[in-house]
Amino acid sequence: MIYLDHNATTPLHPRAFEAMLPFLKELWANPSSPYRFGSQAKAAVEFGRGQIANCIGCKPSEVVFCSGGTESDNLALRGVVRALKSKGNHIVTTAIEHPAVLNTCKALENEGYRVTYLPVTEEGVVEMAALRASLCDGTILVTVMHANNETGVIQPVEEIATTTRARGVVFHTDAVQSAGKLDRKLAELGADLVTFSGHKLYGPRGVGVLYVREGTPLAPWMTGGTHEHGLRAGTENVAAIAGCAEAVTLAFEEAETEGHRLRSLRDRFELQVGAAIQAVRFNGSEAQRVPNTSNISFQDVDGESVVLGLDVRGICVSTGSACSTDDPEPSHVLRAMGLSPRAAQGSVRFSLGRDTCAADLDATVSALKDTVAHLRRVSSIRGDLE
Amino acid sequence: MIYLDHNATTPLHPRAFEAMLPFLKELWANPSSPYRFGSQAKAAVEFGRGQIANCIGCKPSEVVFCSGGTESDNLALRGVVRALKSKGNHIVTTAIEHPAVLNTCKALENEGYRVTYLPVTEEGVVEMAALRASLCDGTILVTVMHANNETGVIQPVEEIATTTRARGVVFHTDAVQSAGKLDRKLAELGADLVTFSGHKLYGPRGVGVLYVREGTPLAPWMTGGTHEHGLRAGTENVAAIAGCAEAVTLAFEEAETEGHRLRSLRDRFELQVGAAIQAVRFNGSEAQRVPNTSNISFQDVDGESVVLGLDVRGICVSTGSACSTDDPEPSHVLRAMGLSPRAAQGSVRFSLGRDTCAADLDATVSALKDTVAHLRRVSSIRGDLE
Amino acid sequence: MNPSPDDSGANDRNRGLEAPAAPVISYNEVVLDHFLHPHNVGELAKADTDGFVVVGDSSCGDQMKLWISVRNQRIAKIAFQSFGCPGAIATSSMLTVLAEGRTIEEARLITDDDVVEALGGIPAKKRHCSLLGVQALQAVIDDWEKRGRAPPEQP
Amino acid sequence: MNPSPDDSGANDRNRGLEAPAAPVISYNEVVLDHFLHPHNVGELAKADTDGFVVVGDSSCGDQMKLWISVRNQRIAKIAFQSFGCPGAIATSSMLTVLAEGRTIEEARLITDDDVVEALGGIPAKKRHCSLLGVQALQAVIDDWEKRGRAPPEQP
Ligand SMILES: Cc1ncc(COP(=O)(O)O)c(C=O)c1O
Ligand SMILES: Cc1ncc(COP(=O)(O)O)c(C=O)c1O
Repeated sequence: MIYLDHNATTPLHPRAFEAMLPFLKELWANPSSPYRFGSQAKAAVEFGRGQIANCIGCKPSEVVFCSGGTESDNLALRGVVRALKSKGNHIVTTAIEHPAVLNTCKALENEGYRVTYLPVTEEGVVEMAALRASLCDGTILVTVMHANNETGVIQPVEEIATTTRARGVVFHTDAVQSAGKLDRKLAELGADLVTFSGHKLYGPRGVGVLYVREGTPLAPWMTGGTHEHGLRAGTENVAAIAGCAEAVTLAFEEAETEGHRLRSLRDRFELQVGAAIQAVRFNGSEAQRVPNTSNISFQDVDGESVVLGLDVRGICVSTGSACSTDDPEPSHVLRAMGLSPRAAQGSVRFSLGRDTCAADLDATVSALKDTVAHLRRVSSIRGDLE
Repeated sequence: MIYLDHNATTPLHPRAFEAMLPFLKELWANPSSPYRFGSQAKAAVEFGRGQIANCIGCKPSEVVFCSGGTESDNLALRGVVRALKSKGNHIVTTAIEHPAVLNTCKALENEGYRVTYLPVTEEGVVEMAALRASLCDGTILVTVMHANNETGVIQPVEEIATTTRARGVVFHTDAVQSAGKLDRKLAELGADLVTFSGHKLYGPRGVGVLYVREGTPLAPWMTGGTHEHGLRAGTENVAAIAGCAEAVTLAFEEAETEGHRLRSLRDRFELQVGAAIQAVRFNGSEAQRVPNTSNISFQDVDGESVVLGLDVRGICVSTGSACSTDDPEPSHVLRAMGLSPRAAQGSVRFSLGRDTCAADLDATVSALKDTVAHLRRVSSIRGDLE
Repeated sequence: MNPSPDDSGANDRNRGLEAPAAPVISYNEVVLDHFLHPHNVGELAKADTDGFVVVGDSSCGDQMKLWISVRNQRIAKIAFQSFGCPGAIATSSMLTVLAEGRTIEEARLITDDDVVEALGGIPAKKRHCSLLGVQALQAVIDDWEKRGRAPPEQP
Repeated sequence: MNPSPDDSGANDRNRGLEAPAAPVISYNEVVLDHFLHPHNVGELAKADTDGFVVVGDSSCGDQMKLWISVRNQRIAKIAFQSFGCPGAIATSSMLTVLAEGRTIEEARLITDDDVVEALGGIPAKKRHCSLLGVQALQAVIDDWEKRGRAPPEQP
């Protein structure tokens, strides 16, 4: 099997698995328990918190553990607007966010908040001028993702942070798709809140992180016991936290070398695809992208058919966000970049990872060539090729 | 080490661990991914859902997975009141709920909901007359736990369900402490929503279940992708779900025999403690209790000191809910049962489990005798013993 | 008990609970085979074409072209082209297999259930794909009729 | 940037972030030893007792009794009883160790920091325990003074 869907999820790294084992086997106490056995578990949570703080460049007390990227996004958005509800009701986001942010914004609209969805350029980058113009007195939160999950396109978060800081507006960035892929300390991006998720960087499922810059107004969201500085209730998932901390450590250790390796593999792949297959479009490729992601539109064919054609040949790719697999609408991200519904429908995401090698990509190019040729033979549409 | 704090958390059962392994090692795909590798993960989630549905007596489509007991309680409470906000704003609960319910009710009070906290008898049982009297036209939700985490006392949920059904009010029960401890199909209790948590029944941390009876109004709470029938967004924690399903299966298989074994161990333990130590009170022991829990007040001593005295001797017990270890207030549960602050302060919870044997309890009685004698020698209070 | 839910999204949810949409598409072997090796792909020569139609499903963006050649009230040749998901391709292919050699009268009676059944089933949310094929078949017969060939004689 | 938070609980949270309360109490070996083997536990005989006091911490329910016997302006004997958490017992015990043999004047200067330091530290949220002991010591000296013994001569 050739797995080229690392933006959907990643395999658990053996070192992360090893880091989890003691807490699945011997040290299974509840970290809140008042005996030494409990303290060991508590110490593991705090050790993990320290490891992550170190990797992202913040204080341990600024790291909040929760159950995943989706929860981290929900906590950030709902926690900030709740904490600041007396200050205003306007939220600024983009048209290309992950559903965890987008649908939360929609839910907040139903609760009476006003949301601006910023457009993006043809290359999928949010426009700073539009962002600046959107800010008003009632703006309490800006949430713009760091790297897009479908295209890998990187948003100008440092610039946004400068703007929001000057305006006194809280800024959250969903860094689920950039964490561990860039040689960059996430807390130094300048955002007040940063989301990332264990299973997207070779850590376990069931753990997410929210970095909360000290002093950022944030109301608790999941209520119950006084875990996570009172910000997130629920017995701590010690094994997952330990595994995540190990994975983050590994990812940040290797981000630079692995980034170079993946970037050159990805760029070579795109060159090969461009050479082997006519009428393709590399979405967002003129913009800065995370090194592992390539989003390609194949004219006159349907993306789902390409996915199945490759699946049959043992290659795993997807049409976009795994969460919207059952959504018949063409990608909201590509549509926001100005692609026609048909072009968006013909798009496929290839996301490389630690285990990807050049031979995998050679095989993929060849399988892709056959599949697209077959589908174009069947297709009733003949675009520019006619 | 003698571990007598199974109400705080339980060790992961080897069979549950084995059930998790394939999804930590080989089958790590995202269940929403559109290729066969993803379908395998999806199938595992659905298989687990089916196992749990079978154990609790419901349809698979009525089982919703989330990250833990706390989230399950939050989803139930916040989801129902949101779905029914046009129908009323009154919630009925009890004074003895777990913080996951109690603090969520308090948060909902801040949002404008009205909450009735029902009193309990001296034995810790909610009074049906008070419950009936509390219901009014605006009541949209009743939430009463099945078994209390500190005392093990079982609440009359079947009777409550009959009442709420007749009144057309939604009923949620937090069964975190009864699930797997009673030979009882949880969906047959009659409640519309039932919460339980993996790590309290020898399953993994990071997974909770909400049973949602078909037709129960429930708005989604964690928003994002369309996972869990659109009720709970976030990439499914496949390994944890598989482990939880295995643990639930095991627990329900063995609930009857294990229940008998634990009940006789617990009852023998209480007899021994009563014989070895003067001036003790077995809280809730006249009521129906889950078989594994014993809550004892030791006159003239402080519970935390007893916990440390036993910890030094290698025995793990706690003063109550693990989530409130850092709360200096004496137990809200025991106070609600009419215990004085001092008596509540002198209380310790012993919760037995699969690995508990008679010899452990003999050793505990002896350690307890020494510890309490020592603390009473030091104590400045001489209660009835003077 | 079922208190009637209000309009805050609970309704959608309940519908969801009764018939959860499977987020992963699993096609069976027959469907896969028709996707990988569709029958009757292509176009008919102008001279051969007695009916031709283009139909589209605006909701999912799929499109299908269908050609028929009719001899003695019978579909002698049939050809299709499809732009769309695997379901669209496989159902189109199967539709042509079912229609080929049939009388116009028989072809008129082919339903989407027939197509799905012949394929041994198709994921629930791909059912609409089979409708497109059946719609195309009706439309292509209409086209053939419009082109002046007499409708079948009443027996 | 730090927009000033409103009153919806964000404030509490922020305080929490700056100084997170450790939910697990970890006592060091010295504290443990004083908990398990407290010094000067018990009461003094009536004849020996020159000062006696009962103090309580209403917030945590802890209580302490303290006896002293004073000879030549010096605490010759001291005894205590404590109801409370391990922190209360250990700090009480250490307080009596620090006070024993001291002049009244010296004893008056013992602070809760001295007690905590002598124990090699105590978990943050147990610090208030040491206050109770120091409070008791001041009160028991007050009691001794009230009983008519002359206050220490000025040098
Ligand atoms: C950009 C982005 N944000 C949020 C999420 C949600 O993360 P999780 O699956 O951990 O809930 C994902 C992945 O699904 C993502 O790609
Ligand atoms: C009765 C009860 N409800 C809810 C919870 C919360 O469960 P979890 O720790 O899985 O969030 C617990 C345990 O902590 C509990 O005992």
